Amino acid sequence: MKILTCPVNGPRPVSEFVYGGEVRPMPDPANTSDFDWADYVFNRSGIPGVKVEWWYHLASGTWFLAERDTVADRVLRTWLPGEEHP
Amino acid sequence: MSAPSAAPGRLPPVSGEWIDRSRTIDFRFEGVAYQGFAGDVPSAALWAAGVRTLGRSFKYHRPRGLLSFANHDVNALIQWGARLNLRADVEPLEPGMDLTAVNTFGGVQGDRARVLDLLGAFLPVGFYYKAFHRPRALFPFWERFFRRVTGLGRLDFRAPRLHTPKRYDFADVLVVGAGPSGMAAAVAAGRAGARVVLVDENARIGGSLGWQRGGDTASLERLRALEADLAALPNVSVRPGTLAAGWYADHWIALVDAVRMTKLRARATIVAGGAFEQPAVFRNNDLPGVMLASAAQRLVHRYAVKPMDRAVVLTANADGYRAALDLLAAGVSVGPIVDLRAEGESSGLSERVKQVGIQVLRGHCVLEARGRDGRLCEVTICPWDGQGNASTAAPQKVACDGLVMSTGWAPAAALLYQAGAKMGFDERRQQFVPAALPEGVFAAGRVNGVFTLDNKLADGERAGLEAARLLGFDAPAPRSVAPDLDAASHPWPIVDHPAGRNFVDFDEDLQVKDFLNAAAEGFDNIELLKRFSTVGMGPSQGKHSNMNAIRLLARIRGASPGEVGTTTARPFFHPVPLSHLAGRGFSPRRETPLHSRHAGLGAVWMQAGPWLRPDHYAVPGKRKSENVREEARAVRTGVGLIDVGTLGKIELYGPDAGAFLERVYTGKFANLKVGMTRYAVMLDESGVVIDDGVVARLAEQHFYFTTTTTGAAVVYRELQRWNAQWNLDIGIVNATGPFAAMNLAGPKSRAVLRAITSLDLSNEAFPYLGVRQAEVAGVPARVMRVGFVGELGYEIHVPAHQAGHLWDALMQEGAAHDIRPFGVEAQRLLRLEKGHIIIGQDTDGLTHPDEAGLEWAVKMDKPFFVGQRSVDIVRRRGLRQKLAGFRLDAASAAVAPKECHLVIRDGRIAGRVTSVAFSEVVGAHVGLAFLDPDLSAEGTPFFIRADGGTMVQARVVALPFYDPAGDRQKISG
Amino acid sequence: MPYQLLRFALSAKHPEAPMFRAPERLRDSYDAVIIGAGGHGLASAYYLARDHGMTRVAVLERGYIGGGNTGRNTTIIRSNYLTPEGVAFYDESVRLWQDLSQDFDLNLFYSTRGHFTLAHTDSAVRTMRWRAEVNKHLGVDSELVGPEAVKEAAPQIDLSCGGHAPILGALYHAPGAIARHDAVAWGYGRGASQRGVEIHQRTEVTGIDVQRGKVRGVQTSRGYVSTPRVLSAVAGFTPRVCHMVGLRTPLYIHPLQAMVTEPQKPWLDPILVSGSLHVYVSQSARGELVMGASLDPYELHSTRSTLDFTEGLAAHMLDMFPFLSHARVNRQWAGMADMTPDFAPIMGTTGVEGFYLDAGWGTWGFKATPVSGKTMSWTVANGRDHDLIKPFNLSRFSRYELTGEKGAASVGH
Amino acid sequence: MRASPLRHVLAPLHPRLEVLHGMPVALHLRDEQPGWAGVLGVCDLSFLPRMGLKGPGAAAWLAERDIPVPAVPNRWEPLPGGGLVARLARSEFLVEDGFPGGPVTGLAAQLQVGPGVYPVPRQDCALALTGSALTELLVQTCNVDFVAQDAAARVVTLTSMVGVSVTVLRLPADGRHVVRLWCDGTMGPYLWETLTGIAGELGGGPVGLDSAFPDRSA
Repeated sequence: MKILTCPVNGPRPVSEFVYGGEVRPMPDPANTSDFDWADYVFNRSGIPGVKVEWWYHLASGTWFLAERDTVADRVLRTWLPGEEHP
Repeated sequence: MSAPSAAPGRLPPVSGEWIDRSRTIDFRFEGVAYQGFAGDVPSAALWAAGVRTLGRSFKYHRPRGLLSFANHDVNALIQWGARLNLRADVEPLEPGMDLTAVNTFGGVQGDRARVLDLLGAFLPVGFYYKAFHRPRALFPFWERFFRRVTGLGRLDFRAPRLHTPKRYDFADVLVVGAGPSGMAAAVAAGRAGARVVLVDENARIGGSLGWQRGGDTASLERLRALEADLAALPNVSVRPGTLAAGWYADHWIALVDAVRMTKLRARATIVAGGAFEQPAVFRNNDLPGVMLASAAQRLVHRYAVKPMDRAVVLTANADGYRAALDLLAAGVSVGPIVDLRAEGESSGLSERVKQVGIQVLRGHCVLEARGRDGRLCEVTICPWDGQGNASTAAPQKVACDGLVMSTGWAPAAALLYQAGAKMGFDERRQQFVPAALPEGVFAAGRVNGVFTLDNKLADGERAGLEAARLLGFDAPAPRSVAPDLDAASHPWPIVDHPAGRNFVDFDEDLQVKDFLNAAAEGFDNIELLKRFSTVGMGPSQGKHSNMNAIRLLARIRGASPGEVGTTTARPFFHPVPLSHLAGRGFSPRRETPLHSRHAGLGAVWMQAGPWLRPDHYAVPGKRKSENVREEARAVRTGVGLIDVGTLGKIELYGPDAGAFLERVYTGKFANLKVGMTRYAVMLDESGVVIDDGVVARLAEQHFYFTTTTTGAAVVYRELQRWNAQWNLDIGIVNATGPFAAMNLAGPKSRAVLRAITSLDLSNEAFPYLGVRQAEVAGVPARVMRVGFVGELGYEIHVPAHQAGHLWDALMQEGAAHDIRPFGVEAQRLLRLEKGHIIIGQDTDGLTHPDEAGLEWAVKMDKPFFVGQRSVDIVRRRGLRQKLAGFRLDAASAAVAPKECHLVIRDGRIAGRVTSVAFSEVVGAHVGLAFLDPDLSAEGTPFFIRADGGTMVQARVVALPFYDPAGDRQKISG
Repeated sequence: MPYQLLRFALSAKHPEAPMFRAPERLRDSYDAVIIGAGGHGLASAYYLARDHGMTRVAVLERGYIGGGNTGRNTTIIRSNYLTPEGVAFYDESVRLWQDLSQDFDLNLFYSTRGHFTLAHTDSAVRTMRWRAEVNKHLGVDSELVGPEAVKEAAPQIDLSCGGHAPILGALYHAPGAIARHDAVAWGYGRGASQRGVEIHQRTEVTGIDVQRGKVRGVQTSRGYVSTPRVLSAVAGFTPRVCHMVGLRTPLYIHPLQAMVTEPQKPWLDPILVSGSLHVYVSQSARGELVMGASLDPYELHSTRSTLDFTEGLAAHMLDMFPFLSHARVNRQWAGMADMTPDFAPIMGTTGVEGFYLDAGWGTWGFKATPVSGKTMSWTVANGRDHDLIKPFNLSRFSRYELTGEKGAASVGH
Repeated sequence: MRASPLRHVLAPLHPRLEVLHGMPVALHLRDEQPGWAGVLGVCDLSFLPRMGLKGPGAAAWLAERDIPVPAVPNRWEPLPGGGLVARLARSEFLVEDGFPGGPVTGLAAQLQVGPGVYPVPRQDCALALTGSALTELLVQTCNVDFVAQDAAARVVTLTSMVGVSVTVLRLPADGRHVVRLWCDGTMGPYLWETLTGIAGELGGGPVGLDSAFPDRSA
């Protein structure tokens, strides 16, 4: 089973985590067309590659960010939101 | 006790044998009694007893004997009671075993289905695609026929579920395969200080050191020395009888033994699983008596069974010569050695066999084997050109009861493939070998293309040291290992024969022509070939067939085996029982602290996610509907008590708490007064209603709110995530488990509560929708005046450890007022009468707030809330449906519609009932339904199609059905 | 012995022509290029040639015929969907399926076994009733049945499911069927090839040439071909192909895994599906139990296997069938499912003229193979969406007109 | 009166009860065997007073009250009298009294919602696992390598055990094997039944407080 390293709790099997999807910055709702808003809400960057994703460690209730290669399933680094990208 | 000599094939004691001659085991096979020893396997004991037909093949039901003795003798699958598809070549013999061969019709000897062997000409590769569909009406007949003849073992439907506990385990280095290279690897890594686990699927370690002796005892001595080295290393755990069934990401390996699966997390993996000996392909190469040389050697050295009396050896490498010497040492009359190579064997073995008088025929092949009574009796030997063409002018017929084949090997590389290794075909060695290995994965020994014993040991040590160094252990730099130059595999161990029956895949009964024909039909790539012909799809997963299939396809395409490539080797390496995978089968469940009280009151449970909630409380002699109605009546006229502790509960603290709530809910909360509560609706970003609850403000900077039962975990999680982005100054605490909650409801609820609290319960001091913190029955409580069920009511939240005490106090005080506990079903009815929706029942995965009649709770004049922008878009798009209340016209209430019955207008679907129940207080069936917007106006009649197609007329009515002025929730007293 | 097999015994040479022509080279131009030689792509090619006379068509495949999800799914065919548009679409598919073996003169082993979707909770029972009502309304054979009907069809089942997920009822769909998945691709491929369509295996599309909003051609690993029409039928690879034309989609790719046991003597007649236990299972004509579960929990463009999948599925299988303890799992595998937010496909025209999408097939694509081919070929030939697929156009998301197929997947109290 | 989340699953085991810290505690179970605690005992410690707090100011708040604060996340410190302070994640703490009592009641009374300090309600199911077969139970239930953990480092592990989120730590108990375990009280009965079931297979079982901690009053 895949290992993911929680920045607080250390390396754990992926079954201890909940996947939160790719980090997607929200456009300013007030200054975005309907079309672009729908694009934000529904569309995803479905192509494979290295992505920054949300992950949640269930037992401790910790959200963190992970940079992951979605083809090789390789986690390059993890960090807490708001902290320096290591 | 009958003498062991009852088994004529049993040899005198063989050094290193696995059997314990002091413990005999009685067993039966196909109704006949036999005897073996502890440490035996059925195939060995039966072979010793002279049994040659151990099973029948899958397609043609041909008799089959031993092939590999390496856990891919799939034609000798046996059944013992409920245990099906046991492999007779590896299953430990147990006292009392009553075995039968699988999938025979009338027993393995007289199998009536053997007639299929005569019909072979009608059954070409993929024959089932080519017939039986015309005429169409006959297909079900053919299908029934196929389902009768197909399949292997038979399930016993009375067999109980086995709970086999699984384990987790951890190691620095896992070594798979405890042959010479694996043992050497484990010793090297272990000496460097690594925590090593060494596994081998065989009952004992040693691999080829144990069975491939070449007629002397040197290898056995090497084995004992390595065993001693391992025993001296406490950090090396040696586990025979343990299969590495699959390699998964990050060195997560399924280790399967007789009793359980262990999930091992390693930091590095060394695959030293050796190689599978591959059959030569010639006519009747499946006759019992024809076997791989390694099988014969295992039979001799592990089980002390004489494989045959007179053996011909078909070979193309040194291993065949060693086998000849081993057989000779076991008293078998050996000869000739038929060497496919024109040049013959170049090592000293050639001289050794000459010395013992074994004839060698270089540049010859076996054209065909002939059998009598289902066993080998003769082989035909011809000179050949090494390319498949035999010179049949002067065939030499040799009478024999055994033919051992050693013409090639295929790497046991399944785990390497699973780990992502790239394998390349080495023309010189005629074998696929690792070309690129992922980090932390190593290969050693035969799987790495290394064959001679010294090299295998050196290669193992190299892998062990490399793994240890990678992990940071202090280990010397490994020496490089000189590659073996001789090919152990012949490039074309295949002799065609016009009459066929030259088998490539023994699992699936595939012959050479099947491959030619499949390729001719366009299935000329290895994956398509596999799918069309089913080569490698049988229980042995191609262990003895894939390599020859690749060679065949390569020749057909004029390519090299490397260009043809291999198919993907997916888990499992050998099949794994469901019970091992399932383990104990954990099913976590949650209980509110009041669970046992509900049980004591006769609760009938319903499942709500991980919770069991009381659906209603059974009163003996009454039907569910009566109980539900009475529970509801108690709430309407007296007092009831329901456990609502499964609701999600969240504490929210901090200066920005109000602002946070305004962002995540559709309503306004910054202006909520301390001591008051407000209904709250949550949307997702597409504007769909996903949750609701009640927000209570306990202090300026302290809110406490509820979520739905099923939404609890997700809502808490998502709120945490939002704030990870917004960084508002708040603290969020999940209080779902720590707080118990119960709703005391009904006109007499105040009287009950008043008896156990000093809190001023008057309307003035504690109005409807108010929240107070006070002691109730001595327990610190948060009390909310809520109206979900439409009566005066108090939702009381208390620390979970004290919930039972409070419940008891309420029930005790309530007794005088005939208090009744009520369940989810009564609550559903009561809230329906009040027109309150249940998210998930009266909404679905696409419901927008306006459709559910929640527009009043959506405050668009806020700067932002989740889903706001989407609500804006959807509102401009216009309503597609509308949730409305309805009641049935009294006359048609005899056939009551059910939830999810459809609203039909002019033959089209115009809506759906989401909730419906008979309401005693209304005196009619009432419900909620999604309707076309133009049907949703008050007074509009419409039809619901109920069970049996009965159309039931209903009419839209205003919500709520009960107490529209809301007086009941506010009654004073 | 059926007469079709006699010729094999009577003929010295294997009396079968190649199923697919293997054209040596790519032409410079085609009337249409179909990316992906899976069931959907080949079906589209087949009907383009057969029904619309369009034969200057190339099917480009980076791997081999039927090597993607066509050959990796668990072969369940049914039409008991939730939305009227879904039901109409899949019902047409089932009709086509039933004639396919005859159409192809290739036995697909289309086997009508009956399909039970088990309900273990009260809210699941409601959803099953909803589906049954919509199905019946549209003439699809589907009904809500009690646990006793499940027991009758699969007498070996433990209705309590180990005590923690009792079966309260089921949606029964008599036409539910299974078929030999690979053969479907071969049948369509053979039919298309016989009609002149070129199938190029090991030919990867690396770019799509779009000029002024119109498709002009495709760049491949074997050179450029010009074409005014490109149909993408590549399941898990759809986001990559869409990226080539600058289209954004809601698709997200998660692996979907499956596994089979060793063959056993057949005992399980119907197809059983349990949402609560995350199990679907049927028994193949070879006697193997073919089993699947839910999607993997995170995005991954890989067909790797996981052990936890087999563990969870095995435990739930034993909940239903405790006597399977000794049955062994032979093999597991995975496919890449292209999921949509509303669990309905994305089909038809797009914002790029000449670029057509047949995607979003998530976990439900195999059963739609014939009807997808029918409707997509019509759409490509006519340049506008076939009526049956209008609800599935990509533009529904920007219009907030999602289909309701996910409705039933909503949470309940 | 407080009640353990395990009250009703303990009741059929015929506990000899005594009220400690306001909760009836099973000192001894009628059917427990004398050796169980030494092999693998599962003991309910839900009665121990405990409190939780979190927030950016939580560490300082504790330090101001002379409570030892673990310097890094997922470590714990002992309190005089046998209690402990565990740092869960970065800014959340669990404080639990020892058998004779400790600071919890006093601290809880002082804990108001303040800047950066928020109370966390703790109504846990708290367990102790004891005995020589402890490691075997852990490897059958939890995918964390506890053997590799240095007991002296006082590690706190937040993980999943048989499907339940748990907080785990090993007590350095003079040659005895003792693991402490906390989980949400609503998961307690399931966790208890599962662990005692496994303990039974391994030669142990549920035990009362007197068996698990015979010298607790010393």
